[in-house]
Amino acid sequence: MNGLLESGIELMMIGMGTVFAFLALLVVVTQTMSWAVLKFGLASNALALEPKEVGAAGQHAYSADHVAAIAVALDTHLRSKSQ
Amino acid sequence: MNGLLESGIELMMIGMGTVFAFLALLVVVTQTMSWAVLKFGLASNALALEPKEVGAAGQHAYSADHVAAIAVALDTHLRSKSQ
Amino acid sequence: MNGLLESGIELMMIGMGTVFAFLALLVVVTQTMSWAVLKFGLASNALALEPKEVGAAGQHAYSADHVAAIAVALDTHLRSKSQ
Amino acid sequence: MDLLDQLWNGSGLAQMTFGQFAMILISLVLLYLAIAKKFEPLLLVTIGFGGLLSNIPGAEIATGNGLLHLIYEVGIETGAFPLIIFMGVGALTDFGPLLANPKTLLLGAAAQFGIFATLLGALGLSALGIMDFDLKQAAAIGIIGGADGPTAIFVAGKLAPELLGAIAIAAYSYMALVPIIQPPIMRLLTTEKERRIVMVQLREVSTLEKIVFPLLLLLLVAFLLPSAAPLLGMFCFGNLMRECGVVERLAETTRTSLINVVTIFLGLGVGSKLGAESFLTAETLGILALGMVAFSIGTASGVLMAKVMNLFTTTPINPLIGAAGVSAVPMAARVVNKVGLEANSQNFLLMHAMGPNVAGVIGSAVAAGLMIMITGG
Amino acid sequence: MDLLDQLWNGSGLAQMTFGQFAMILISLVLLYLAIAKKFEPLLLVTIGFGGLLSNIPGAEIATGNGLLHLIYEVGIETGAFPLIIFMGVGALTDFGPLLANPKTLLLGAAAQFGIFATLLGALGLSALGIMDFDLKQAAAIGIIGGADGPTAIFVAGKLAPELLGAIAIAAYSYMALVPIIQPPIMRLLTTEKERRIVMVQLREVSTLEKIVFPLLLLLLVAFLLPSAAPLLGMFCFGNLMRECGVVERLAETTRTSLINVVTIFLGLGVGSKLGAESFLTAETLGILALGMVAFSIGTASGVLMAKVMNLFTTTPINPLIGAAGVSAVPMAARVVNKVGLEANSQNFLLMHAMGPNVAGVIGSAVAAGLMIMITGG
Amino acid sequence: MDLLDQLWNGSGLAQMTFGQFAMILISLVLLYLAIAKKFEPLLLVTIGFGGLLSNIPGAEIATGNGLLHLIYEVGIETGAFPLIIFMGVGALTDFGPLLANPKTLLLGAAAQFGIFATLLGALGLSALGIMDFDLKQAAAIGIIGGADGPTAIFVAGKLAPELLGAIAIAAYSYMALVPIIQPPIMRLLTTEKERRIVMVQLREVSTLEKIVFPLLLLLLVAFLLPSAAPLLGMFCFGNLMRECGVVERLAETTRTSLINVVTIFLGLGVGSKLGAESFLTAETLGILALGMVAFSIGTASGVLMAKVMNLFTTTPINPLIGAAGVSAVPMAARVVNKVGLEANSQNFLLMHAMGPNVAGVIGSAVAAGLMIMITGG
Ligand code: NA
Ligand code: NA
Ligand code: NA
Repeated sequence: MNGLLESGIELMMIGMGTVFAFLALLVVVTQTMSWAVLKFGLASNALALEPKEVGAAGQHAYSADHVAAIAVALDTHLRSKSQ
Repeated sequence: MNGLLESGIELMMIGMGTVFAFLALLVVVTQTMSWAVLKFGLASNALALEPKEVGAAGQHAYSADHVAAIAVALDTHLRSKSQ
Repeated sequence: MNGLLESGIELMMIGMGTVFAFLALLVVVTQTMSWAVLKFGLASNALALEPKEVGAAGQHAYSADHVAAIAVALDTHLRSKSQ
Repeated sequence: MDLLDQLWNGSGLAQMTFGQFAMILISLVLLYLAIAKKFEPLLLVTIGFGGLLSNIPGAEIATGNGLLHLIYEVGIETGAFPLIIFMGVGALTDFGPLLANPKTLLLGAAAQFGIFATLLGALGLSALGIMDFDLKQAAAIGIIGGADGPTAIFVAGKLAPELLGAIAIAAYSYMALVPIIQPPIMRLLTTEKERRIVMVQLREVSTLEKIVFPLLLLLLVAFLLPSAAPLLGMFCFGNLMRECGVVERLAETTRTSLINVVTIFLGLGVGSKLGAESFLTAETLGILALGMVAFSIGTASGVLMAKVMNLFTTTPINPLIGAAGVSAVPMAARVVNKVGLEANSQNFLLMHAMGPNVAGVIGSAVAAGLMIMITGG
Repeated sequence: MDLLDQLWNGSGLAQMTFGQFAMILISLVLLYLAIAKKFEPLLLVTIGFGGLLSNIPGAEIATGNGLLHLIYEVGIETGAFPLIIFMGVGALTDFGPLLANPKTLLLGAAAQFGIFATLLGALGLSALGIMDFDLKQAAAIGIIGGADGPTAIFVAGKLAPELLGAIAIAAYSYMALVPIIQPPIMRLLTTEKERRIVMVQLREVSTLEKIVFPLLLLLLVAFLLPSAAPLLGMFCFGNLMRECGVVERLAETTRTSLINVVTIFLGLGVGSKLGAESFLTAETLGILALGMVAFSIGTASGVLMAKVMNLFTTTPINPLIGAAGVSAVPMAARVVNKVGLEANSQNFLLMHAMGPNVAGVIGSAVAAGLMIMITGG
Repeated sequence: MDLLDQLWNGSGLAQMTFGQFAMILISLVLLYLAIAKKFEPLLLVTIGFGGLLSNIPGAEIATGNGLLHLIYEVGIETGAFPLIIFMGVGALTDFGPLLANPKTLLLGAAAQFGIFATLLGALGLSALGIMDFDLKQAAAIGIIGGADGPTAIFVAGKLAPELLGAIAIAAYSYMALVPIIQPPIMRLLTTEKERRIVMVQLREVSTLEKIVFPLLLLLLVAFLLPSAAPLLGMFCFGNLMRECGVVERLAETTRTSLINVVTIFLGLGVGSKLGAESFLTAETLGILALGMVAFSIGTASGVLMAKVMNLFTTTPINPLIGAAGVSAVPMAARVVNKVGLEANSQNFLLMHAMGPNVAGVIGSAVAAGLMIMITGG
């Protein structure tokens, strides 16, 4: 059983080492990428600025909730006036 | 073939008997359950009162139809006023 | 290899011939069908006139966009009045 | 020329059998009924078109590696599609009216007499030498009387796959014909006075009752009739997702996208069983005739049961609602409402009929479980 | 240390071949074109990402029990995914413009010349010893000229699965390049005067005609060319669901959730064929070159056919709409509209081009059926 | 009578074992926690109901050709369902907060210590003779500490399918218990002053960075740790669809219909592993105990790591956000926010905690890949 525990310890050390190394490298790579994007002014290029294809998913500037709220408010408003 | 007919008759009797017995038992069990829920005041407990997670399914207090009806009515109303 | 080229040429001739023959026949059949539909007044029969089952797909006479437009217009209108 | 020969030999005109031609006509009739007459269109459009595809000579769409055959193997032979549809039906079902008046479960039980009477009829025709159905086939045919498409397909897939096409067609056709088949029977068996009976308004049912009911039903099935567990289990699962209020996004998908996709493939898979050689047989005629009998007996049993119950109860039941016990949700309940309004234009029976209507779904699933267990599916 | 060795040996750096590295770059280019240039993004994003995943050394995602390989086996080897996509395309297609002017079907026929010319080209390259395509492979390559992604994938899956990756990439790339490839050819083959031709306004088409047309098309296929029945059958089924008006919830799901889900998996499955060893070959270059030729010839044939038809008819046809006959719906029709507006800023050809555009879908499905039948798929 | 005997022998009462009865009670408790206490309801409702169905005696739903067993084989044994869920999670994830403050990735790394400590714990229990887990089983149990349902199911399916039920239950239960497990640990390891630390507002992140990040992550995986490619590949694919802006309809379907359908079937499939004979073992108790330890250690490691980072940086980090590194998205981030508000009612940590929160997903997928590679999944 000692052998099993030993492989466990080894696996833990290698494992945590790898996880840390991988994510630390990802930090560096990500920071470099962000730096490059900002440096070369790509953050505001055509690609980044183009609006997403919103129509397809039925997202509207005024959500159904918003419309409902307005309609209900108007409804109430007009009823109160009509009395 | 007589054997086949006989199993059919047996199957019919057992079958209808079971269906009736099962559903009759379900009547009793259901009535007991409802009685218990009402008796112990569970019909109005937190569980029963909590509103359903409505946002996810996009169910609104005012349905799209309802909103449409209100909006159209207002539209008509205001047009008639503006003439 | 010549045999391969020959089958290719044969396939091309038969192929284009079939595609043309099939689509030409479809032209005739379609024209006949349309003629029959118009001739027998079926274009305006119950079947053709029945509205599609619109509710199921949530298509409304007034689309959400339309309603939004009306509601926003009213909103603006009433705000301008209240000033 | 070689290729032209191949082209001609591969054409439908050269290969078509008379049976295939006849099945194409039958499929077109099904499509006509579905589209022009609105007969159960969700299933008859898909089954009808599947039937068309299955009878195109030489295309082999419904055999071997053809798409429709693959769909059949994956979804119907395994029972997966009918069970998923049942889950969707569960997510669409409101047990409120049933919980408000649980006695109507008995009406749903009575209407299942159509199933067993038809089973007996099928065996009788075999005893007389007119047809040749064995016990499993007779049981599968009987289930048509349950007026439940997915239940009928599930049982036929287990007990008599060779009859699946005819059974599915019969089940959905008669479900579509409910407004024509049921009213005369209902009028025959009731007096004008009975049809005018006004029922006590249904009480409101609490959320907790609606959440507990599917679990209760499943536990009863688990303890008493496990063979009904696949069908009723998926039904209760769909219903629990609907009522429990914490997985609304799952319930919503179950009763829309998921049930729609599975309906399309279920229909095409059933359509793959409309090949001429297996459908154009005397058995199919027998099944159609027996199915009609099943519906009529089921309707009559439900109505008569309601009249019997009135002998023992002080709060009267309008016997018309017994007819809704065959299920065919929600068509049968609407028919009840319509016939009721003819007798008393102020008497709306729709909600009262929804109780026996969903009870009929439970009843035929119980009967189906029994059949599968006893005839050894 | 043992585990560190294992870690290093398992890493991509230790295992990556030059081919895999090149394929990762190619996949990134595809993603760039899809995202930044909007080249057929629905397919090129999914195929491109699938290509990335397939070339990760040691991950085995596109082989054995890897997810992408399973997707390929279940959905592409069986033909199921392209057929389901075709059903979805049917549910998205409006045959109205075609029914208003059925003669435009002939333009859709003419444009298929690109398919057969390319087939011949592929065989010619083989005869010259430059490439080594057999008849099945040549047929699969030719279908690129049909400008129909799912048709090309379906045929390649049947006739030449080893070329599927390259064929799919070529088909979608050229469909995306339609606005660049077609206009010069269209301008070359027409005079300014021809491009200015104003066409008669299209009549309104009744619902009944729209319902009957897919059935008519399927019956014609059944009687004459059953080998085209899987593709056109599913296409007509989708279209019938769309037009018949009684199964709107099924049609809606078919053209949204279902087609979206299948598009994702189709793309990943095709991407699984972008492994370096099978994609980085001289054949791929040949396929890309031949695909370009196919498109150009198809475009030219459509335009010339329209000019020929004008010799025989009194109601003139603007020959530009012939270019839409290659399909690539709706891109090609939009290109026609744009080139037409350059010549006459009041002449909107979009709706007129939609007829040949959908005719091109039918035409290439017919050609596909023929190829499969004759070369024995 | 023969049939009555058969009926009784087929009933649940006659066949039920005590284990099955106990499992039915446990399943009901899971459903109660999911519905009444809102414990991860999307998974615990479906797993709980699957557990009910799997323990109905004689119904054989979770074995042989039963639906739940088929679902398990098709979707979980192949790894397809967890991977598709991961794609959906990718389509739901916003990497913005992480990109604004990439250092928080280290917190996501630290929290994975829970995984490896638990692995060691499982092996320790075996060394002591209390339990009997081998290396694969210990690795699968450790992944519970990753607080990621689909990752845990994926790994368990590969390394220890016999423990899958217990591992999934533990993972989702503790994810649901995050608001109870984490706060005491967070308060114990931080001073009031530390908890009051206000963090610098996050910068806005450009679309291009969001598009490039998933590709960068995948490339890093491809070059360094291919065994994590299936999980992180599908995750990055979903995220790319979300961010690239040109396939919005695919992303939308992925994060709604598709993930919902797969969640239902994943839950039922996991439920099929709650059969009494495999679940009611001492191992299950061990797994539940170890899972709790895993969560606690992961939380503590994240918090301590943040304190260590504060020793080396000028822009201070509120150590509470380290607790979000276990993932359990978005619950853990909300808990951080709540505990933070107790110390400083103006200090909203939610967005700051989202960085380590999604970093935790990446971290545990990396750990999962490692485990599978090294223990040979
Ligand atoms: Na029934
Ligand atoms: Na085409
Ligand atoms: Na994690």
